[in-house]
Amino acid sequence: MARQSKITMMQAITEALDMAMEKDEKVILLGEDIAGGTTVDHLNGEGAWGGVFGLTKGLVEKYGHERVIDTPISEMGYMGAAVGAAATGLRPVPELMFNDFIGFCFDTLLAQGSKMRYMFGGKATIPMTVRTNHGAGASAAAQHSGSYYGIFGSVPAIKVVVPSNAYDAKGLLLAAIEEDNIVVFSEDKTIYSLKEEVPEEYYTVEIGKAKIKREGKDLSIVTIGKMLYVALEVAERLAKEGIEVEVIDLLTVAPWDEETVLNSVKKTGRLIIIDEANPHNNTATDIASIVSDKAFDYLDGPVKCVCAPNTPVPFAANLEKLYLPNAEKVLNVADELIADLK
Amino acid sequence: MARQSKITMMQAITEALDMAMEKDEKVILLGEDIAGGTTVDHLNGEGAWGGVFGLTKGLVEKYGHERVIDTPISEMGYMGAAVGAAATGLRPVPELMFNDFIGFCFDTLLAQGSKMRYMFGGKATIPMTVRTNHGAGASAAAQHSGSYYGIFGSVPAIKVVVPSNAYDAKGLLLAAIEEDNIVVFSEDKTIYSLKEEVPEEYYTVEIGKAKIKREGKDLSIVTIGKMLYVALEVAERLAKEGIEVEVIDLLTVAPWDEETVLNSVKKTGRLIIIDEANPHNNTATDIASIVSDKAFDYLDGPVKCVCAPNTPVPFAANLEKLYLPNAEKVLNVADELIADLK
Amino acid sequence: MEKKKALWIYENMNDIRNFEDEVHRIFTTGAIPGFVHLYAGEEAIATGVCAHLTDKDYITSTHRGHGHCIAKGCEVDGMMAEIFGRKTGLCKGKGGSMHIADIDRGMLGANGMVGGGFPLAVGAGLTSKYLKTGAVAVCFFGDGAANEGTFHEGINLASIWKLPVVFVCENNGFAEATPQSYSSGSKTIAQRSIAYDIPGETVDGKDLFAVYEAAGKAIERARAEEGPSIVECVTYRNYGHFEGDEQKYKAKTGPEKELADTDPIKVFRTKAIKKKLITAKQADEIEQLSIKKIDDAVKFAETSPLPDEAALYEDVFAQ
Amino acid sequence: MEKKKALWIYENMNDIRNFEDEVHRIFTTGAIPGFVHLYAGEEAIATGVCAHLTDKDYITSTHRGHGHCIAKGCEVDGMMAEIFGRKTGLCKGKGGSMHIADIDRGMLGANGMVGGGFPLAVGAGLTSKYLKTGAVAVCFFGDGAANEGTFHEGINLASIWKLPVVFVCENNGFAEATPQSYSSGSKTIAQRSIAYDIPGETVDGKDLFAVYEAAGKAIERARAEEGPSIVECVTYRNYGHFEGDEQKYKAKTGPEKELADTDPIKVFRTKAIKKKLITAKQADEIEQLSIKKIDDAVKFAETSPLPDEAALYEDVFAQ
Ligand SMILES: Cc1ncc(C[n+]2csc(CCOP(=O)(O)OP(=O)(O)O)c2C)c(N)n1
Ligand SMILES: Cc1ncc(C[n+]2csc(CCOP(=O)(O)OP(=O)(O)O)c2C)c(N)n1
Ligand SMILES: [Mg+2]
Ligand SMILES: [Mg+2]
Repeated sequence: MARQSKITMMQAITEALDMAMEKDEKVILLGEDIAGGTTVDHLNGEGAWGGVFGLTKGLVEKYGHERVIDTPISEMGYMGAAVGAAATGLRPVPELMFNDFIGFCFDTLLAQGSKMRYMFGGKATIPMTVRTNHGAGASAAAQHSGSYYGIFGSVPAIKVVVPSNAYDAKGLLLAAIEEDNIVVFSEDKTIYSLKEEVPEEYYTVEIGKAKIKREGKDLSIVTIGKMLYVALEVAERLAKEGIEVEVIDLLTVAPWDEETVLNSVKKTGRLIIIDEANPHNNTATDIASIVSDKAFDYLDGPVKCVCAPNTPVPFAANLEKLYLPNAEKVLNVADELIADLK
Repeated sequence: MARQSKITMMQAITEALDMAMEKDEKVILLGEDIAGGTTVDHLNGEGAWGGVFGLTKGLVEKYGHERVIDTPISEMGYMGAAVGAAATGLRPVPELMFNDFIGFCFDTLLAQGSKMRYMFGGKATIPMTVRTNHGAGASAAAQHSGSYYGIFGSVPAIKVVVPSNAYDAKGLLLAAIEEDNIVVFSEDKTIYSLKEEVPEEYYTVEIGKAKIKREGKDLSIVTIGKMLYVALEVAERLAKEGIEVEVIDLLTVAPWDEETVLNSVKKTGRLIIIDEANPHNNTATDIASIVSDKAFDYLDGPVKCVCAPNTPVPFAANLEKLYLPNAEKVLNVADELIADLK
Repeated sequence: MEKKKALWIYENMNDIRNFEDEVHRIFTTGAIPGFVHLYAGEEAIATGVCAHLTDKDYITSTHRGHGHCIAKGCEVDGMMAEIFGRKTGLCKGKGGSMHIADIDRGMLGANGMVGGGFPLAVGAGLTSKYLKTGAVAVCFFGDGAANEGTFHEGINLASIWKLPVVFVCENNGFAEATPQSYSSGSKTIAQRSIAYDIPGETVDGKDLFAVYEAAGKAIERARAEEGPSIVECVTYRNYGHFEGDEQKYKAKTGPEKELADTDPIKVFRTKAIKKKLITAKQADEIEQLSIKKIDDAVKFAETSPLPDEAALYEDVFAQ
Repeated sequence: MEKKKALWIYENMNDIRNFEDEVHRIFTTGAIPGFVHLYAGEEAIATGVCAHLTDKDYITSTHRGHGHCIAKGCEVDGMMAEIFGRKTGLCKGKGGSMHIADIDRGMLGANGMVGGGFPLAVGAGLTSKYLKTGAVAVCFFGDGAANEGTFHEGINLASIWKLPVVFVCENNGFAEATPQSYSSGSKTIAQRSIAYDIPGETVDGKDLFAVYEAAGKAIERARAEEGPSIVECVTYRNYGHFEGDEQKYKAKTGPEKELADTDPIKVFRTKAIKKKLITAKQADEIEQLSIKKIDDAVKFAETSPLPDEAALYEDVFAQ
């Protein structure tokens, strides 16, 4: 049953949280100000905020403070509590307000949550979805604009999802919450208001599968999160020159979908990966290294990464714009790769 | 002036710390039990431990508790204090007892120390060397055996050094402490007792430069830390088949020495990188991706990474052995690459 | 308190208020991007504390840092230009509102990480003690920050090492939309001092004289090498948590509203005149000059150029 | 205390002691690799606390976890095999001494990260409260762990949410080689309870009855939904921090030595016999059986196979 109009990625995420909570009582949310105003008399149990970006708005009114739990500013405390709650039977969905706060709670993910099942010989199960956000472009400066999904992705036993649009965000988030593993669900704060057609029903999108957003035979571009839109712009522009770009939206960055990426590269012989993380030891270089190896005989040119520079995120608007990958940078790289096709 | 006998990497590190402290009063050490027994009467100011591996032994006796500072178990506190002290004029050398404790203090490095200079428009200088250790092979189990230099290396404005031997350890540590930047100096706990000839004098080894440990024209192997010895064994064994392996000891993993690696690959056309970190988003994949790109036209085969599997470190001795890269695994990969040479 | 000090205090409080009111106004025009947290209403704290400090002393600040910067001597022109993201900003436009710093003034940076300042202040205290500079490090932090682990680790370190650090809690009743009464197991933040065997005191943060006195005592104690203290100042912020906040959580009546309505600048003006520390004429003059100063700062910022593109790649490593 | 309970207690204390003494002996032969931290000397704490718990209750443990495991009902065969790194270990040999766990018994794992247990226990308490299972979560931690930020964050969370969590500090005077009197700003750990407005008590951790009583009160309070408490038990470890420690920091005379020389098992035996809770004959029997039980565990471990190689890749993700 299609709803009348498109909804934003923000609305899709809220809807997914709502449905997950509706479906399973064991799903609880924790985070700073995800309700807001807990214990403030005149609010009568309503939330004052619903999260810093409003993503959890309406949920405390429906599910109460028992399930939409405002936390003090204690990331290690509540993230670790989520691990402990997951190990003992709940399905917590903690929110890390910005992925930049990873340094305050990394142990609970790196050394506790992700290792328990293995260290305990398979006995622990940690069904937990960490919602967070990343990304430059909101003038949020160096400490609120980083992209650290690649760091989470380097940790064994953590799955990492980066949605690019409302439809996948809803389905992936529902799939994540169904998972009996730790999933980091990293949203790009600058595309929350992008709209898309999103079914009203409960549905899941498979974690670990990339999507081909545009087919092409000349050049593959793999993207993470909002870099999809850079790739689509590049594809559009190159189409005018007769170059057919295949655009692959990774969606899950750990473990990423080798099969889809390799099949595409075997067809096109050329690959660019766009990842707005800092350039070293990130998802892009991981893909580049594996593709360069496994598709070696198919490559007509080097696999190229277009990433942020190796600097913190600058505040000034002009510098921040320059910091992010964009169509021009990708086209520059593409030109080299497709020189022989023109 | 050559000393009579070889010394261990452990001794070389202690010697470097001693010389750095001797040379510059602003150098102070902080860490858990790096002296040991602070305020215990009957010790009369002597250290009870000198660090968990004895690396700081003798220093408190020489420099006092004012400069060899035992800390409570407060990694975020004292690591952040080191950043604050560095920003205000000291040259602290904090020790993170195991790199696995990164999750307790990551913010002070990721969001504070590494970003201050940039965020403040160049006004802050953070001369600080974080000593830590990594590595499997000591039956230390999942929470004390990880290799996380790649995570530090993904952060802009942090340099990361991984010494493989006593000589370089001493020179690199002295160079690190001279640096006006954050350097993470990550020691492999399983090779502390390896001996080498080490000059008694103060000397530095340039940060950012790799070393060619064995020349060869057929295959390049880049190694990190103790993986050097795996590569040397492989080189020895392949030499018997007439294959000449060039072995490059990376020494600095961030920023790693592109020039030396690329020049080698341009000569040999083949590259294997051995990195005992977990396999994704690590230094090996970073090198593989950049070399596969920049040396594309020189490669006779795919760049190969030999890393740990994507699991935590298991405790049982037989599994831990299997976890680590070894000569067999590298030879398997090499066989493929050099098939045409045999 | 000397008259000169009182004049400085009144000027400083006005500068902070006018600065913040202007930023608030400009933010609604869209000329200032990003997250901006205003200090208006809390002027008595930064001012009353920093009145005891000189350039050689250090402070660490928070996301709500403009007031601390001004009180610690940062130039308002460079601050405003920074908030606008201009080349002439104190950080060349690369830091923004949450990262204004001026190390030469002992201002170790506003900080976007809640609780990030505790360990940094401990480090500055360590430097002071080690180099025997006599400097004190003041760590400003919010009631919300008091629930971070860094609070505990930092204060414990300062306590056992007897460092010259003063921990000043700006308890404005809320962390974003979360009341302190909900987020804190303890009724006051000051009572947590018992966990570190150091002095802790709660004072009226809207009353400059109360802050000035309590901070003075703590800073003196620190300078005398007797170790750290906690000074908790009860206050309220005039605006929302950040610009754009609907502030539904604020009470419309009762003691909270009374606290909200108490203007620390007016309180000081009245008391200071009564105590004959300043005259009404002087106060009026200061008010006028302050408005002009901030107007000029806005003009300076507005007419300043953007950073050069090369700046993106600069200031990563020291050479 | 019931007689049955006293018998269980005496058996449990002996099991822990014999287990640890055996591990100590075997470690010197080289048959046990890695880092091993022994609980001998502290038996009264794990035993006195867990005497109040059942399988549905939870505990979080530390690097010094063997005692907690035994007291919470883990089989000693599987524990010993785990420490030997064998396939029959409680964790299939993949965890080792620092990571023994048995979730079915409510034993959420020894933990190699000092301070790692606080948040986990809070989480278990949250589950209990949310699902209304009536379970209590006990968080064992050392005096050294009390200086981690997780101590502060965890206890504050438990306090504001009134969770059924009991924080049991095993204050053995040292963290590795660092005295608690140096590392802690506060004289006691219990006094830090004031920072969270919860009860805190310091008891003689060598006296099982003292621990039993204090823990019983705290656990009852937790079950009655009145919130968390801190119980600090003063104790001492018989061996070094880990196997191989020279222990230069330990005092050879004075009150510290007296504490060291107090054997909690002997203390209990004497008192329990006096209180007519057990007879000397029963005690002797228990001692003998315990030795045999641990001997058998060693044999079980020694004769168990190593894990299959495939195990390296298993248990990463749940399907
Ligand atoms: C580590 C970290 N956690 C969370 C945030 C998000 N955040 C920014 S300000 C704030 C509230 C801070 O409250 P308080 O310390 O009382 O300071 P106030 O804003 O009231 O001045 C929060 C939660 C952050 N910036 N850093
Ligand atoms: C996060 C972390 N920091 C440091 C260590 C190293 N370490 C292991 S045990 C220990 C001392 C713990 O002391 P305490 O909490 O008093 O427990 P005890 O050993 O006395 O039982 C230290 C510092 C660690 N394992 N984890
Ligand atoms: Mg506040
Ligand atoms: Mg201890």
